[in-house]
Amino acid sequence: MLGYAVRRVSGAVAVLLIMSAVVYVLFFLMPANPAQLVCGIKACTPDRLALISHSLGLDEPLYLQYWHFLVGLFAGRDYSTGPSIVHCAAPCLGYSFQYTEPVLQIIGERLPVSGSLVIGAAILWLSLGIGIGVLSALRRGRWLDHVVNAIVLGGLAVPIFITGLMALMIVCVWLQWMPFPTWVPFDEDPVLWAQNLVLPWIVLALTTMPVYVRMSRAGMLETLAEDHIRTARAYGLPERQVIGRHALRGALSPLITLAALDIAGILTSSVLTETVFGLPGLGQMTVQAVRNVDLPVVVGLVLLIGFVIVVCNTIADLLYAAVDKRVSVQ
Amino acid sequence: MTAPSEARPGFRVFAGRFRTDRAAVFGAVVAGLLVLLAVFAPVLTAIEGQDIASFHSDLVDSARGGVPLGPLGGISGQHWLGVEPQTGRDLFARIAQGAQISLLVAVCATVVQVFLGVTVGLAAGLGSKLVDTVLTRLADIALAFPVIIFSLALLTIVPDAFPRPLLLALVIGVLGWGGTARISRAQTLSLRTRDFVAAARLSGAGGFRIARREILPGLAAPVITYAALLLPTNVITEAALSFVGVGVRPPTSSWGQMLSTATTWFRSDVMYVLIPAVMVFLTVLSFTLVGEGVRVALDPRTTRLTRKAG
Amino acid sequence: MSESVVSVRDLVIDFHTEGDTVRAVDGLSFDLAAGRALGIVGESGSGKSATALSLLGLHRGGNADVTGSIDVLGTDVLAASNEQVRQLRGNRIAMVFQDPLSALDPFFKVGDQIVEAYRAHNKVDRRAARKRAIEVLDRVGIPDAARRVDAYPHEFSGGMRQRALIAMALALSPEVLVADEPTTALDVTVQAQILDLIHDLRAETGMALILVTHDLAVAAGNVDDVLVMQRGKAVEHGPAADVLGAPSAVYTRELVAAVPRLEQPRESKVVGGEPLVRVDDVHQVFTVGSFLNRTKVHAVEGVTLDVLRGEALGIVGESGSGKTTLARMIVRLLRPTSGRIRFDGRDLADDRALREVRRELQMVFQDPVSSLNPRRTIGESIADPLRVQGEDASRQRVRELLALVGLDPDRIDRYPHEFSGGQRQRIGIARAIGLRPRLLVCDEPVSALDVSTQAQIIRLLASLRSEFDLTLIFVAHDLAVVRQVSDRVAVMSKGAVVELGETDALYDNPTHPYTKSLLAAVPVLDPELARQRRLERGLLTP
Amino acid sequence: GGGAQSASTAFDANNCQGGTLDVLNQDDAASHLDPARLYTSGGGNIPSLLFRTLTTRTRKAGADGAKVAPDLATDTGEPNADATVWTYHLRDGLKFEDGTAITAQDVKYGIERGFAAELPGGAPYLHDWLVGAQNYPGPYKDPNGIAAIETPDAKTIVFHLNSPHGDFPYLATATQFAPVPKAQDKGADYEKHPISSGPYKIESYDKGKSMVLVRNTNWSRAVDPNRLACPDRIEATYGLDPAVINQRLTTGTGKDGDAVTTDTDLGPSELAQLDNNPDLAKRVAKGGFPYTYYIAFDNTKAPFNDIRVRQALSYAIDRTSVVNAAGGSSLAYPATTFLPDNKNMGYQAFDFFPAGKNGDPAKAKQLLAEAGFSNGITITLAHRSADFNQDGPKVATAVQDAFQKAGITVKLQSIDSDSYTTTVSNPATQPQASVEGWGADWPSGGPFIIPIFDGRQYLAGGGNFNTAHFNDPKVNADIDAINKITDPDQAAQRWGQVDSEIMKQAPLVPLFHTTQLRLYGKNVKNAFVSDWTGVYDLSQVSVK
Ligand SMILES: Nc1ncnc2c1ncn2[C@@H]1O[C@H](COP(=O)(O)OP(=O)(O)OP(=O)(O)O)[C@@H](O)[C@H]1O
Ligand SMILES: Nc1ncnc2c1ncn2[C@@H]1O[C@H](COP(=O)(O)OP(=O)(O)OP(=O)(O)O)[C@@H](O)[C@H]1O
Ligand SMILES: [Mg+2]
Ligand SMILES: [Mg+2]
Ligand code: NI
Repeated sequence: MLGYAVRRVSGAVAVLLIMSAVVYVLFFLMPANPAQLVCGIKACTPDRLALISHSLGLDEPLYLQYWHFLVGLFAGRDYSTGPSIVHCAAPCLGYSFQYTEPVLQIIGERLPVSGSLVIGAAILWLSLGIGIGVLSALRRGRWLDHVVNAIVLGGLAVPIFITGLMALMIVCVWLQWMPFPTWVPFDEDPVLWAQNLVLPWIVLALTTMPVYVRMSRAGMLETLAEDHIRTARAYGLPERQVIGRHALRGALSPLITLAALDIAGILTSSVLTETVFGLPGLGQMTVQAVRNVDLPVVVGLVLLIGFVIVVCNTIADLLYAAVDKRVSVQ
Repeated sequence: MTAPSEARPGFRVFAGRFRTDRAAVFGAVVAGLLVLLAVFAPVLTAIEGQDIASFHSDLVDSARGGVPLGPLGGISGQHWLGVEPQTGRDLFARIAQGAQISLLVAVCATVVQVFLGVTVGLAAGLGSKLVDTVLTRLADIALAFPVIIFSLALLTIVPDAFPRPLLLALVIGVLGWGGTARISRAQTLSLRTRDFVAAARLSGAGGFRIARREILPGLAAPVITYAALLLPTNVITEAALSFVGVGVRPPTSSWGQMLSTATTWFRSDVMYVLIPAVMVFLTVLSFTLVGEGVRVALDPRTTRLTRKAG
Repeated sequence: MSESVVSVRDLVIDFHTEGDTVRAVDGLSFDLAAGRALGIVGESGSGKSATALSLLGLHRGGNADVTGSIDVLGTDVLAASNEQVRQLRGNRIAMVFQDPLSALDPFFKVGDQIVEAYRAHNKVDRRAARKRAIEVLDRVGIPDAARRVDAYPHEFSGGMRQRALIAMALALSPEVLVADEPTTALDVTVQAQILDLIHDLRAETGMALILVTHDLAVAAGNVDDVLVMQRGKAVEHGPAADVLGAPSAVYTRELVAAVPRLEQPRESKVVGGEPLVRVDDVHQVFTVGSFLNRTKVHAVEGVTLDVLRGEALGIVGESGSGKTTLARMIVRLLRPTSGRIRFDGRDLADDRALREVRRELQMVFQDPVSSLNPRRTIGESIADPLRVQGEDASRQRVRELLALVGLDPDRIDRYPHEFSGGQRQRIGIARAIGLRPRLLVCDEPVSALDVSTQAQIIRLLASLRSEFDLTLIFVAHDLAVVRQVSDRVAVMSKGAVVELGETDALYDNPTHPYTKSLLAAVPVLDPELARQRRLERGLLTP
Repeated sequence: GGGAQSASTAFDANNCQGGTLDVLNQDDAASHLDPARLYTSGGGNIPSLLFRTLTTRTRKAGADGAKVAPDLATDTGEPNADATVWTYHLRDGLKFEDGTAITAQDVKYGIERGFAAELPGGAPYLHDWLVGAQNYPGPYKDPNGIAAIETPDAKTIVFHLNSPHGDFPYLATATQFAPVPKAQDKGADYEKHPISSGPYKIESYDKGKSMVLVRNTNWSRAVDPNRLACPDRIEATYGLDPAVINQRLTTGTGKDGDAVTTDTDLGPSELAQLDNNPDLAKRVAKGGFPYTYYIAFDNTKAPFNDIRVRQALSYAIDRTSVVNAAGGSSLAYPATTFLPDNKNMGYQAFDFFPAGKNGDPAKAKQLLAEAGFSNGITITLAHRSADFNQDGPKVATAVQDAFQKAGITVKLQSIDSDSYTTTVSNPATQPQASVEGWGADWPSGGPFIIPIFDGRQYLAGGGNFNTAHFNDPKVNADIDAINKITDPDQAAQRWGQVDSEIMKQAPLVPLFHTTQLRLYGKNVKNAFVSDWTGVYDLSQVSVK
């Protein structure tokens, strides 16, 4: 147990360090120059550019920049913002001159938005996706199976942007069921929070769902062919229970892995959902940070995603071992 | 003893089973048509008498933002699928040529993803604790990595002369194997506890052989299902990469790129959105149907639907 | 005769596979009166399981065509609605499956599966159901049932899983019990215990029994009537004493003649000197339980024994005593927790040494289901080891191997699920002997086979031994078979070898009390004698 | 008390106060809310609600709105004879939001902050124009300040320029000319709560997400003749999608009826809706922020060093398809001049290489043949990777298609949006040809023409906009002469002449000028557009 924890944590740290280093190198290779963007385009003279590069710490060799970053991570770091010095306490992911705030703080502010979006959507896509997948496995080859699958696959072909806008058009313009969604923090008003997030949840779920429908359908068919299902039937368990407990359990284990990936990945891949619905989340920020070549924020984000992925995968592994006792955690 | 049927099972049996699955055959036909469209794009476009790059200012309503004149996005005898808003370029030509890029890139990328993913997943699932840890962590990195940053950096490294579709397929493939790897690993972990793996080990089979002969067939179901869905995702990713400049160069078209430029037009020119969306949809549909057919045909235990045939 | 609870008329079962059809049951008719017991015996693949399954309507939705009529407790199984059949299943007619290892859901605790089945038909709360589960597990002889009720199927030995399945059926006290080879994986003591239990239950509740078995002795002691099947047809049907005592059909006569007798001393073969395998104080400890709540199971505790070159060493012992675990350690599928195993002087813990001798160590697995890759044809499964070792892996060779174990070589391209339990077992044997190993470990290789096939396999093993320099470790629960095959026998109990000796000496003069109880539990072919033995046992254990 | 006001009552400046105005935007007001870091034309829209500057734009519709008006200062500036010294006097009664008086020193300090490397991003002009300020490192490193800015007393501020700049009053509208109280300066953090001198102050500001402005009680119309400041409260939401913004403004349910946007124009795909909905069409403000798109190439390099080749390109262009690619005739009009059609900039109509509606490939081919390229030429044309602006793939492919007909083969080079300007404005990395756009920092010919065509503005080290490498002594001399003129109308007249003088030499191929259509909510009144900003002015609109 302890050994496992130690291994997992050290693995995670290694992953994060490699990722941050790779981002540093890639940024170095990227054509856009952050100092240039900060300096402005019109008549930014070379010496002014040099000054800005210096104040952003970009004039140092790459390995030194990375070293400072590491030091900041473990010991904190000071940034000069003009007259005053800003201290960024450990673990300091860096300081964004764009946002004039420590990266950790910026991420912290936006995480709840993306978190709310992902959790709600995940519940939807998991329940709907699995539900539909199971249903179509049971109706395999019948028209219901084909129709449902065709509709669900439509979610992959129509970009989320269009689904989102159409949802807004229908719900907020034609039916006028609710005003256009805005972000309301959960602790401010849970009801409004949910009400505003319903549409984004649905839209995000629609595009993520197809994979779950297909995978649970396939898994279901696989397990239904196994001997122990016959046992369950032979003991007169209601079909609901045979499917819902025995077949599902086997069919779902591969989905655990998938869900962990999607939940972690969606933090940033939900950009479009976030812009369509005006949610100030991490996805939006990622795009802006990349566009602004805001290295500290990008590194911070990459580390965050890496961290979340590692956490999600660890949970998935534990869950997997919990569901399928034949598989040991290590 | 009766006359032995010496023909090997394998492909013939597989094809026989596949053929009996009507949905799969339908999928295969549609997929085939899409491939034909891609292969014969230049010929078809020539028959239509159009090309992908020519502007037709006279076919769009300049004052109204450039919506195509005429109903249904300007569909006519000259322009089979109408024209593109603003530019008046022929949509059929662009769809046909887009099929080349999109299918090529998406299929190649999927192949790369599946190959890498399954290889890594197998190695992690069968290998030692260390191998597993290292590979899973590697998959984590691949998963967590923002594709955009990587591709932007690539822009500076890869010379302009490098063939773009190949580059696209590689970028998407090399960055997108994480999911397949995780799925394969999970399945491998469960399969390796079965006695038939023990039996193979007893016969002296090495890790490679066990992976290929014993585990791989068991991975087919989840991986094929997943791969059929990776395909459309890759079509869209290609569009995103083209957007940052790593993709195909204008005026070359691709479905993903058409779809992403079309999004804002869904109210004023539905056809413009509908046409690429339908193409992507047909691709997803046909590949999932084929994938499903293959999955079923590969699984000896699934019962055939043609039971009365015998 | 009272009214029949099961009535089968002109039953025909066809399995459809690519291109052709297998007729598993061909015009079978029989009746089972309330409270009576019918034994179905016959060679492997003769359609016994197919018949049994059809009684519960378990072919629905599969690749089988079932025609004729099946009437179970007044329900027309072939015509009834799904819900009607569901009501029937478990509650009124229950079944114990032939492949216990895969018949339980690997994702759920054994106890929970019993609870679930029980609650599907009885309106009781979980607590009560759990009590019932522990009770029945205890009754089928699972030691420490109150704790093991929370174990997962893979943590049970083969025999324990089979008992769990029987327990599941018992929990529901059905009116008809269909038991498909319910004791194949059990050692004789437990087997006797289970059979006695079923016997008592029948006496108590008037439950009717259909007992599918390949073991004529088991049938003799436990059923009133016997139906002998061959190639899907009934060749003989009548009271057990008549059919087994004075068989009229040729086939039945052959069967009866092939039954190995415990009393029969073997034509002793001189055992050569030096040991091939030296097992030196090996232990195997499994960690089980959830991530946070772990416990240890000592499966093998300090076994030391030598396997002599060219000998056949029988291992018998109660279910769960560590036979399979020991066998797996010897072929080095499992690394011993401690202790050392040497093969031909080489320490198997050393990977390089292991690689050199890998092909010399082969094993036939206890569970024929999981030992064959469901996605590969049996031909490939058999050819594979040959190919790995660079041997002749031609189809001709594979067909020869199939023929050698008594399987139709034309079925080379079939998949495992298309075979009966016994047939799968033989496929496993074909695969193992293909490489002509020096040490062959057979884990219950014949337990699922009818006596004639069993005899055939035993002959096969014997000829292999004489032909090549084959050393055999033979794990089995059937003491008569073990006596036939082995030069020496080791008796295991609770992870340790309690007695080891020359076969005849051990059988004739057992010293350890456990060995004695084993020998006393062996079923006999004569129904009258069986009845007597049961009474004696009943007196022994109050 | 006053009766209920309905949306139909006419706008009355004296009775327009009240209500909450919602601003729906894609991006934050600007990337930075620090007056030193803002780069706006005429003080910006939202920034101008917080920061008063020495001068400001006249808040009037059309061409009148393109003039300079005094703001903090009492007039638009007193120049000396050759426009190298400019003196301003502050009005009486000016206060910051905290009630402290605004002094000339505060204005000076605000300007000096803009020189600090810690606060980059502002307009570069002062840096180049002020005497001896080239190397000034900002007040944090050099608290002595810039000697070229004198503050003889609390109300007077004098600027010493190194060359004549008749345009100085325009420059003084920039946010760098907003006062910053030194005591409250927090460096880079200042933008979290900049001290207001305008009609509103910040109640809350969540960077990139939202901002709420409330009335600054220390401001009054009495000391500010320009801004009406009608709404009591302004709530801005950032990070919205343009299509959603326009949809919300169109629908106008609930609070959206009181909404405007300061950064989202109607796109081509949204124009068709206006036809079907006359009510909606009335709520569209149409303006023309002076902007020109063109094809740039280095005139000193072959084949562009041959004027016939350059002329051929001009003839070959199909401006109808290019305009369509830019959004159609409602959003763009063909350009044959460099200056946009704006009176204050000195626009004069001319077309030296008449290509007609669809280009004149025959003429182009002929010119190419004369130049020795009878088999045509092949050029590489760079464009931005995305169609954010009008320099993306759409316009580039339109150019490609038109050139094709004239035997000019175009190879397109897509450059990532983020690095596009950097790449094309650095002579070392400048592509052979590129699609570019140029907008004015203020509505005068100077900032439009000088960076592009002044031969002395060619910056080999980067940040170069004279991509043509244009260097005509006559033009240079003209520029110097016009810079001395302090009368805008007179200057405008001259700029128009310079434009035609330049364009005769075909140093670039002008493509089109853009116009903007912008929606506002159905309860919004007084949303008029000036020729300076091209959009309605938040300081003038009302929701009451
Ligand atoms: N699903 C199936 N598909 C095809 N053939 C099958 C299937 N199930 C059984 N068979 C075939 O039907 C025949 C009868 O099988 P069954 O399982 O009833 O045999 P059995 O008498 O129970 O044998 P054993 O004693 O070995 O268990 C066998 O030849 C078997 O190969
Ligand atoms: N993988 C495992 N995890 C945990 N416990 C195990 C595992 N395998 C076996 N055991 C336990 O070890 C003990 C010995 O099991 P083993 O399979 O060796 O018995 P066996 O003698 O072969 O019994 P049977 O005759 O019933 O097959 C049993 O208590 C079993 O529950
Ligand atoms: Mg059977
Ligand atoms: Mg065992
Ligand atoms: Ni300088």
